[in-house]
Amino acid sequence: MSLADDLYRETILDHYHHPRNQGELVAPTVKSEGVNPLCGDEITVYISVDSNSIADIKLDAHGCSINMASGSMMSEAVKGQSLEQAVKTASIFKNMMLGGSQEVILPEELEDLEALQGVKKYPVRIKCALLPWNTLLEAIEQARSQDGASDNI
Amino acid sequence: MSLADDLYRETILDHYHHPRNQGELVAPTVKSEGVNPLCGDEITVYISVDSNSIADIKLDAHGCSINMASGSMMSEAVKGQSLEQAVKTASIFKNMMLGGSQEVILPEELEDLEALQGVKKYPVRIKCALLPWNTLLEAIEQARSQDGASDNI
Amino acid sequence: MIDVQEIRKDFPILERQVNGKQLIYLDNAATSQKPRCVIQALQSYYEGYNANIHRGIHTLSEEATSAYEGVREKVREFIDAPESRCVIFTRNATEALNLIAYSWGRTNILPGDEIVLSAMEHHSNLVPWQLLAAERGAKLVYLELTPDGLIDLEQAAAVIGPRTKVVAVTMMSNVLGTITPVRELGNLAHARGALLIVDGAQGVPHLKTSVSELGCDFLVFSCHKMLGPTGVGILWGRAELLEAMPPFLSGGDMISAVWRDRVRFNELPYKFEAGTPNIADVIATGSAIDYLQKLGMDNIRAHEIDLTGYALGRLSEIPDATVYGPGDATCRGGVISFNFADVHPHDIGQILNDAGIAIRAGHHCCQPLMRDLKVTGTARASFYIYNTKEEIDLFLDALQEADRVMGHVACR
Amino acid sequence: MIDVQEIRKDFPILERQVNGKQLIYLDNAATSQKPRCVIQALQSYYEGYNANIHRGIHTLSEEATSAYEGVREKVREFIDAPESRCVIFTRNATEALNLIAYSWGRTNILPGDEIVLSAMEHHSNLVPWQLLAAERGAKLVYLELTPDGLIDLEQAAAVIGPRTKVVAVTMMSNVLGTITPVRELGNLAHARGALLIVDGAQGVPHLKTSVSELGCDFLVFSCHKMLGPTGVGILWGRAELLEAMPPFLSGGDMISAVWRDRVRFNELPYKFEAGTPNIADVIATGSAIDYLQKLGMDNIRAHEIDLTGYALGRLSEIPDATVYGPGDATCRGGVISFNFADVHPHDIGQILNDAGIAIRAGHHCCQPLMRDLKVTGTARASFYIYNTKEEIDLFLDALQEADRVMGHVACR
Ligand SMILES: Cc1ncc(COP(=O)(O)O)c(C=O)c1O
Ligand SMILES: Cc1ncc(COP(=O)(O)O)c(C=O)c1O
Repeated sequence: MSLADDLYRETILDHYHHPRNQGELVAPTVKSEGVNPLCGDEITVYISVDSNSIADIKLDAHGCSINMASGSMMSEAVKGQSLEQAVKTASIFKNMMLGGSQEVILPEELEDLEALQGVKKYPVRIKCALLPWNTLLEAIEQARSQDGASDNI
Repeated sequence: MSLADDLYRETILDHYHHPRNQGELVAPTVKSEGVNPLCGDEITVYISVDSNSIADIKLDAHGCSINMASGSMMSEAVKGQSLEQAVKTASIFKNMMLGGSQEVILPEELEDLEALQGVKKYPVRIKCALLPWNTLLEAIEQARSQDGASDNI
Repeated sequence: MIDVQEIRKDFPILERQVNGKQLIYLDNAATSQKPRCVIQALQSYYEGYNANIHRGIHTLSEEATSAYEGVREKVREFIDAPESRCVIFTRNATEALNLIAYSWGRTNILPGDEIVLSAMEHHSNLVPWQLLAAERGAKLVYLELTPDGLIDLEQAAAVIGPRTKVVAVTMMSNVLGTITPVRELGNLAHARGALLIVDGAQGVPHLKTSVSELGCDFLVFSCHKMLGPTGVGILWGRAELLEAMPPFLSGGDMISAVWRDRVRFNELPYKFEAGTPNIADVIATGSAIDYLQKLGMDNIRAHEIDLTGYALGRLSEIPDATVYGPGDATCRGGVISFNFADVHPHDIGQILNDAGIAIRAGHHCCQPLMRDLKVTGTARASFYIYNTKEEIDLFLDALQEADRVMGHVACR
Repeated sequence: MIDVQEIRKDFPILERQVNGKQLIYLDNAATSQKPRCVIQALQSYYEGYNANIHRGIHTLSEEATSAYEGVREKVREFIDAPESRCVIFTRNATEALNLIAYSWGRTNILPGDEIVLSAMEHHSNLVPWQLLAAERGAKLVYLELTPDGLIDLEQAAAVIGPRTKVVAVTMMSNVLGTITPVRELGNLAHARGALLIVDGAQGVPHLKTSVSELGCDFLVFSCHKMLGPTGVGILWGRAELLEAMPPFLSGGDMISAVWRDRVRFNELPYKFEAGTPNIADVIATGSAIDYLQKLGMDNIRAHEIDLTGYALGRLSEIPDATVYGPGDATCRGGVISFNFADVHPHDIGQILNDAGIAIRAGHHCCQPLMRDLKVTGTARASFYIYNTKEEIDLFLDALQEADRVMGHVACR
């Protein structure tokens, strides 16, 4: 297996070629924009929040395979989660990416995300994988403060 | 003979310890100030010009031995010279200092100045030796333009 | 023609392996590699005569001063300028452009004035003018490109007008490779009483440069892109302009006398060089210039035309590759920006790196141009004296591999 | 205590002969010499992983980026700062001071404001404030020295007043060796709502430094004076201040997005680092810091107190020598300015150089202080980790020789 094949695992390419939850939400609770100044990649995350849960999520993403795949998997993982759960999922993912080099085993429902571990070898690209997540976290923070529910944090 | 002894020849030390024509002229035709930004040394050259000749010259100099000695010798060399002759003397001296490394033989009346040739080995100090002369040249230029006699140049 | 195999021996880094493969360095527009003589110049300086310059009376300081000032003269000769006192050492091209924008710009740009830039400027020759324009109520006006990436001279003649105070353009685009018709733009600018500033960051390392032939008023460039060490940029300006300009950075060395409440500035070039300069790197820059001069800038150019023509030809055989910029290698430099099918430039860069090939991917500090091209970024391969056609072949092979790895996006 | 003989082996230049004599380098306040590990770091970089940083996806660029950013963290630790994003790389201390004067100064200094400096500031911490004051209609106010060259804290308490916006002082004088009571001045400044800027160009290389213990708002220093290469300065500032400040130099790398007519700036520290940084020299600065940390700043200080006390003692035995600055080695650094009888400092410097001894002579970029001392210049010997008492003995012997050469001026 070449280096590249280890990075671009099948799951990643599948999400890259067929990104889930792409598009816009017409009346989202919040919309948050993220940019990677190093490469210019951009993403917009739309979420609609219902009783403190992510009822729907859509991404308008233009980026590299890692960025796109990470966002696509993220949208599947957090859709339906409570805001609190989603924040926790994000932190599990970020810990995996920023932690040491060993392979991490994720809970079954987050299994797909394990495929992104190959990225850890490439410091520059870790930022690509994190962009959708950081943008989501900003969206959640906005939603909470709109809701006056920041005491929930 | 040590390096220093070659630089600080007896003639130089004599002029340094007993600088000629030091002081101010009460009513000079022109007064010109020079400064060496590298070390802060300053000199003021006063000349009084009479029928296109340097009737009198005084220096108010605060500087190193080379600067002081060069100024002192200069004042002796140009006192009584016509402006034209003084410019020529200055250019003979500057050529000697900026020219190659061989020893130069100067006309008898400028003999003392030969002692400054030891300075040629020390690029930084050449500026010390030139400062009085460049300041004199400025004074002469001023005198000429005051006189409307710049056509004489 | 230059002897590339001989040249390669002078560049120790070219022996390096990356991911088990011999390094193929095609990121020269970002920074060039350094020959042994440049690295050696740094070592000789630090081991032999390191000292602070200009005010020192001891031998080390005299040696360092004369080596440093000697490079000023080498630069003067290299850009065919009349006087070495008009050569100012800065940190990089960016700082040199900021110096002009602060010192000349703040004294000369008035509300309503127009600053003309091209659509392909690097952020370093754009943002300083944006900030100046915002501060002064001046306006930025752009020179547009023709579809094949050349400056549209007709449009240029139309927009360089009576309110134009300055035209600031790159000598060669770091994205498209386009060589700017500097002389023509200079004539247009000067006819309007405007100045011409040339950003030579990409041009000077690759094209024989004469400031008088270019007809520019200021020229800036970065030595790290022309075999020199990092940390040295050059500003050249016409003497009358530099003399009339106020200093930019102030402090030690740029003064001739200081009192508690006032200051007299030093003469050129020192007026613009405040504080301890980057002495070692300036001295090593001298070795870089010697090396380039020995090869001959015309020979370097011929080699790059050869490589660029070859690469453009081979890329044109790849149906899914889109190449930006002029198609004719004789009116462009050896900088080739491209996209390949739907593979994101970042992914191309990564996959090529697995094969030991270093290219750049992204916006190349030219976001406005990226928007014009309707892309978020491009992949970019750029050549210099040590690159070979064999390297270009390997690069193109690896590019095809990208298609396989990414699951044949090309054919989606 | 440090082992000077071992240390000397790490400095190749110390083997150099000058005028047939072993070099004795006593010009450390101007710039220090460099240990082999620093020179080696440059070579390893250029031979192994030279590349432009931050935007590169290839291995060389990743390696260079991580080495460069790693040094930011080393600097943070070295000055005991809370966050590495508040460490900005500049060209030298002078540029760092200009950055503050332009970016913070132009936004915060208003007509009638007072800028407080000490009477012993280097031109680099004086001229930028003069120009700012002139531009803004602000006023410079000076902290005076006591007869033994210490900051007069009573006078300081009187002049740091309600109109004071900033107090900018050197941490250690490059002429007198005086160590400034930074903490006390900080308290005075902060009580008035003013900022404290510390020029650490002389202090940081010689004294263990903690920005929180100093209680300063900005600290600047130059790496070439602390074993590092030329071309690297450091600015540290409090995060709130740096975040609120507009950028200074603009161009590549300091942006997060650019359009034709507007720009979004990047976050700290990149906002203040425009264009290609001096990558190699920053990386080599990391080796210099490692070297200093290994020796221990407290040990270095002890060595310098030892040398300085010895030199002051021996100089006091020479009747015609006048020494400036505090007499107590524990409240001053190893910088000794002196005059010797009527021998001009330039002549002293020259004659010492004949004996292979490098000292400095002149105004040391402190002309206002020279006027206060009523001299046009001084001779200055300054010490660092590799200097020995034997070198001081040889220096003093050569000084006596100056008297003979100059025809016993002393006894005129
Ligand atoms: C006290 C002081 N401040 C500032 C500077 C300026 O440092 P640099 O020339 O490296 O910018 C110096 C160095 O000469 C200094 O001694
Ligand atoms: C056209 C152009 N201008 C300016 C620059 C800025 O050069 P530097 O980063 O060395 O200041 C570059 C380099 O990236 C460039 O390609």
